[in-house]
Amino acid sequence: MARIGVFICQCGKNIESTVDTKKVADEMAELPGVVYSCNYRFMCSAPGQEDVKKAIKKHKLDGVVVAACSPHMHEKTFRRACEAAGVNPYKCEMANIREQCSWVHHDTTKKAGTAKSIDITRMTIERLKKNKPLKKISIPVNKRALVIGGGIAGIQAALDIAEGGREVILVEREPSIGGNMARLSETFPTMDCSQCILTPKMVEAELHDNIKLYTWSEVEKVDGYIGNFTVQIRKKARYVDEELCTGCGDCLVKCPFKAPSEFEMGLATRKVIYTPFPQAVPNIPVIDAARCPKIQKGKCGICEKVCGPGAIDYEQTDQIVTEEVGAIVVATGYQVMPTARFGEYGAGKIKDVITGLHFERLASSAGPTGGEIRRPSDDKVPDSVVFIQCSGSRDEAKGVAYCSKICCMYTAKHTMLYKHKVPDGQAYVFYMDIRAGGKRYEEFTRRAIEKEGAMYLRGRVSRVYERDGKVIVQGADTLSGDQIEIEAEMVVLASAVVSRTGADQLAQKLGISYDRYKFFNEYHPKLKPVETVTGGIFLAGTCMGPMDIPDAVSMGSAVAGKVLGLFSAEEMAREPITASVNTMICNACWDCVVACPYTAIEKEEVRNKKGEIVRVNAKVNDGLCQGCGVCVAACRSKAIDLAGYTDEQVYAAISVF
Amino acid sequence: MEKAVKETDEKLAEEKQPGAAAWEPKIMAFVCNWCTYAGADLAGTSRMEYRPNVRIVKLPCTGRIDPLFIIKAFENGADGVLVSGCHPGDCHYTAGNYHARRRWIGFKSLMEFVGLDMRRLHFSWVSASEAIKWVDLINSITDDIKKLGPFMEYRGLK
Amino acid sequence: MKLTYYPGCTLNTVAKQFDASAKKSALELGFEMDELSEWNCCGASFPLTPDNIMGLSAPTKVLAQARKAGDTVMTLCSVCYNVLKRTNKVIRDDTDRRDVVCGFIEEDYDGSIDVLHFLEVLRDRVGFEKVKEAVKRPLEGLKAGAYYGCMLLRPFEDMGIDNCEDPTIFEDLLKALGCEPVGFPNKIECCGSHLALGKDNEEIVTKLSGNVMQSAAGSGAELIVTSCPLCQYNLDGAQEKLEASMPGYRPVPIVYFTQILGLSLGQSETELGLDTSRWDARPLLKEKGI
Amino acid sequence: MMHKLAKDDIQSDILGQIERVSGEELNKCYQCGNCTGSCPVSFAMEIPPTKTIRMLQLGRVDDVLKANSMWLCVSCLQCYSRCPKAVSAANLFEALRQLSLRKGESHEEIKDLPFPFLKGAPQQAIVSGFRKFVS
Repeated sequence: MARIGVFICQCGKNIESTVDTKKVADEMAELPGVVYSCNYRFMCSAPGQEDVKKAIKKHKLDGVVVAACSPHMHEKTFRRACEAAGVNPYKCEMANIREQCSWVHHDTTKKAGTAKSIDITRMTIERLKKNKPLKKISIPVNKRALVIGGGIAGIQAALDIAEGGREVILVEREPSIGGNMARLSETFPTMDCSQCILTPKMVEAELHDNIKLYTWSEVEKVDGYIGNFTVQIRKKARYVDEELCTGCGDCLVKCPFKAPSEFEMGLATRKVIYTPFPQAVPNIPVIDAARCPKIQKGKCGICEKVCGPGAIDYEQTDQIVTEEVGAIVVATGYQVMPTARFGEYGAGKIKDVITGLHFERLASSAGPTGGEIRRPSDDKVPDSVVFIQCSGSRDEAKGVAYCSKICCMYTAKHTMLYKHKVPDGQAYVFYMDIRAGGKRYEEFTRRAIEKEGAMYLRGRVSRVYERDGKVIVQGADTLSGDQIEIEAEMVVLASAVVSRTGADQLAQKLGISYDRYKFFNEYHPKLKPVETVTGGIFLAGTCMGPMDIPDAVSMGSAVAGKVLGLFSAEEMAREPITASVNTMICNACWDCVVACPYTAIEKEEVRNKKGEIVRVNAKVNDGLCQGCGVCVAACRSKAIDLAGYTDEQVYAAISVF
Repeated sequence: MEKAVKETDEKLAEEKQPGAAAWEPKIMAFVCNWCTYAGADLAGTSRMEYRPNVRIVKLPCTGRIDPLFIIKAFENGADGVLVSGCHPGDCHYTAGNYHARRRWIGFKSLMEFVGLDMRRLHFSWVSASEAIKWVDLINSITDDIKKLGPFMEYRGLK
Repeated sequence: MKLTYYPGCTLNTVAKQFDASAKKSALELGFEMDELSEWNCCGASFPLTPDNIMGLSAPTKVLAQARKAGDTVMTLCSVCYNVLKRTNKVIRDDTDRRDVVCGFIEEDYDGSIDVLHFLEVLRDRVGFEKVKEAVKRPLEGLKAGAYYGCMLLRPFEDMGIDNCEDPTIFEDLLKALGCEPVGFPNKIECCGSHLALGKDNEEIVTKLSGNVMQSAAGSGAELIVTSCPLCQYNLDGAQEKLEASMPGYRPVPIVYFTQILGLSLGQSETELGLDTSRWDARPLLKEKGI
Repeated sequence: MMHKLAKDDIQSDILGQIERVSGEELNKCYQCGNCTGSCPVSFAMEIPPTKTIRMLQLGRVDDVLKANSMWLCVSCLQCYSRCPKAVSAANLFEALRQLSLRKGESHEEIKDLPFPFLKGAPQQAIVSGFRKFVS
């Protein structure tokens, strides 16, 4: 027979005013298995907790029910007290007679409140009788981290984790780290050169003893769970031996074949063996195999001939490497929305309609025009440029419903860069609202308007077309209420920030969720902004949604803090609310495997001594199981149960209802 | 002892007379820990008031709720049953409520088939912030079931 | 105490009662208003465009004359106060414009005078407590609406006499005199100002002043106190039209604050010129037993 | 109305002149509308203060000069006193009036003024009125 103690809290007057706690305590004392029952003014106070501990010892209690506030409030408090007095914490339950009884039933005769409290407490007692002592689960933690994506957020996360003394694997799918930030000319609102602040960080990441860099590589497969992930990384064939290459660049000079440069957004060409940009990290070229005549047809081979160290290897193939890590940081960044779907803006047809990222390259001193603003069609310096904000953003019909957040600021920056480079020029900006919510941002946009003479027009451009070598922009200025037509010489679209192509496939590999725009979902938008619902997998930067550099860097550092925190203990403790399979009953229908949202249930093969498979059954991985119990209800043979919420416990509670 | 017997008799007498003023329905609510349980807590911290007829069984997720729980509740004297969890898309466990919804649809048609008055069975989404919705839900279910009278068909099947 | 006083053109003509009541009250409160021996019109509007340097010459001339007599100059008319105070600030702070203006009017003036309004003198130099002590005939039960208009208050950074959105200096004075001051929403709105001159503006002036009067009457004011002759003129004009067009509208007397001050200090209704107002205040005062 | 907007509209001499005469920077205005909201006469203006400034920003000086707005401004300074950007619409209206008056075009003729007004009005009304309306 159980030896249960029942403690009814008055919570000052909070419970007592509508519940006769004395009566509840007296009734509970009559129940079988209850050996001690009392009421007290404040159970959660230090003396209240002491009373629980004393009663446990005095009456040799093996279970405790505290009828008081919501378990969300004080379950931890009382479980800790029980543990201190030698009772398993999971043999302590709370009956919620405050939030769900005394506070919602205002009958001061105490009739309704007392009756309901009696029911609630009795149900809890019956449930407790079926509680099993549980032990927190401990999981070993592999103290290495994987960072996917070598943009500024990923670099920051990698550097901070590495500085914290842990090993980091940094995987980047392009030939160089740097991401979109490497493309930017100057950064708002300080106008410092993007490359100048980014390059040192790239080099630091390359040289850091704790960082292992895999560029031109992609994550192929992820297995395991928090603390214990196994990751397969595809190192794409570079056709250049990374060990031998000295980065002298002779091959780039001598290669006779050109292709449009991805890094320059097609505004310039690169060679077929190339590094994306001069400051690339690592400074090791890659051969564009699809365009290389040697690889395709066996003709040429000049790069091999000029390579002093003999690093060219046309036979190289993709390699799969396996890394074991304890945490994964996803920082795969963004791309801009393809402009082709905006026919009314002439994108793709009119050469002088470009995106903001193109403009960044034009304005960059290392860019294709050496920093001069020249329009793509004829290299002319445009005497007027129209900037169109919200190109695809805040457009439910053809684009995305959200605000891309950075465009207001970078467009203001573009107008300034243009004005500095073309002092006689006139910049026009069509906007719907100016969203300048960051530190010194509002002042920055006002500077563009007030000091740098950018003409801001409040309205969405309706049409862009060509006439006599000019780009005609037709829109409205809703402030004056008039239709506006501008004969411009170049148009820059602030194209929406969208998720990377393939973000959904990566999310599926990782078992994390994403929204309808394929931005990855944080665990909680306010309180767990860098965690995902999958333990051990974290997010940083624009893969979660549009954000600017300061935010991306903050998140990179925040994530590093989370990862280092996870790595600070040898093992991590988890709530033991997990499912388990009774293998004797499991009929291997795999319904649970399909139902589990965490891929925590695997198919287990049981072999005999000879190694022959004698049975297959489901098996729950404690590391992955989050304790939702979906599998329990899905199991037709009742082979699975959930610790802490067993069928037995639920039925016991219902039985005294 | 005598007093207890008398009370039980009175209770039974009341239950046998649907519509008797003193009779109060009993409603069992199976709710998830993250949304509806927290929503019910909020009704308390906001000092709202609702009918005292509901008894809550907390589960981690509506996905954990076995249809048998509902039958068991009726068997043990429930006059109505409510299942409530997070809104679609808001599940703490990403998709548990979708499982619950799917299971619920099958279970509902089965119960309809065996002739259960569907006004005794309710399924709802109540988020952690929807205390008002919780209060309205409990009040309306209680009032509806009060009109239906006690549910005796499944009682004592065990 | 002797204070240099600049009356301005209106106080020597249509607003003589303003001038006379102030002078007499001042003596009773222990200071003398010493009118400038030589003065010219201030221009009646401060030139809003900074390039209109010519517009500064008349008020600068006044200031320069006053500086010769002392280090303060006091005004009664809100408009004069506004023009002189703002001009003085320009001359003090903007040496370029100062050089041009002073060169033109052949005066050596640097903006070192303090331009004061009579209200400021009462509040800051005499003190409302002293004023209260001097009251011989408390105006008990008189519900007086304090109408500030624009020129006394705005722009705040130049005028600085009181909070330009929520001024109280008038009400504070009225309280000292024993009145029951009535604040009303339109007390800092414009009366229509110089639009009084235009041939097509009558309707607008009537509307603006009418709004002020209706706002005041709606708040229970039985009498309006002002410090600007133009305000008085416009409000009076509007009341005439309201009386004609709005059944049930009862015009109220509009008087200068100095008249009310003089009354409380024991001056007679005739010497205060209360009999010359468009709407006679005497029946009201009689009714209140004052 | 279709308005063709070009560099010359925005970088025009006349805008520069208005800015110099008024002492105001047109670009500072971000069109919050407080001036129109505060203005006691905006109800009667053909182009209220906020929109006047907007049209000036767009270089539409002629349209603004044609409107009655500048003649109706009472210079009460409510607009300026509440402007979050410290722009004075009153100053701009005064500059626009100057632009017109300095060409010798009076808005009111002294001979048209009724005798009762001249006799009864305070001197300041006449003086300030002349300064505002007569070239």
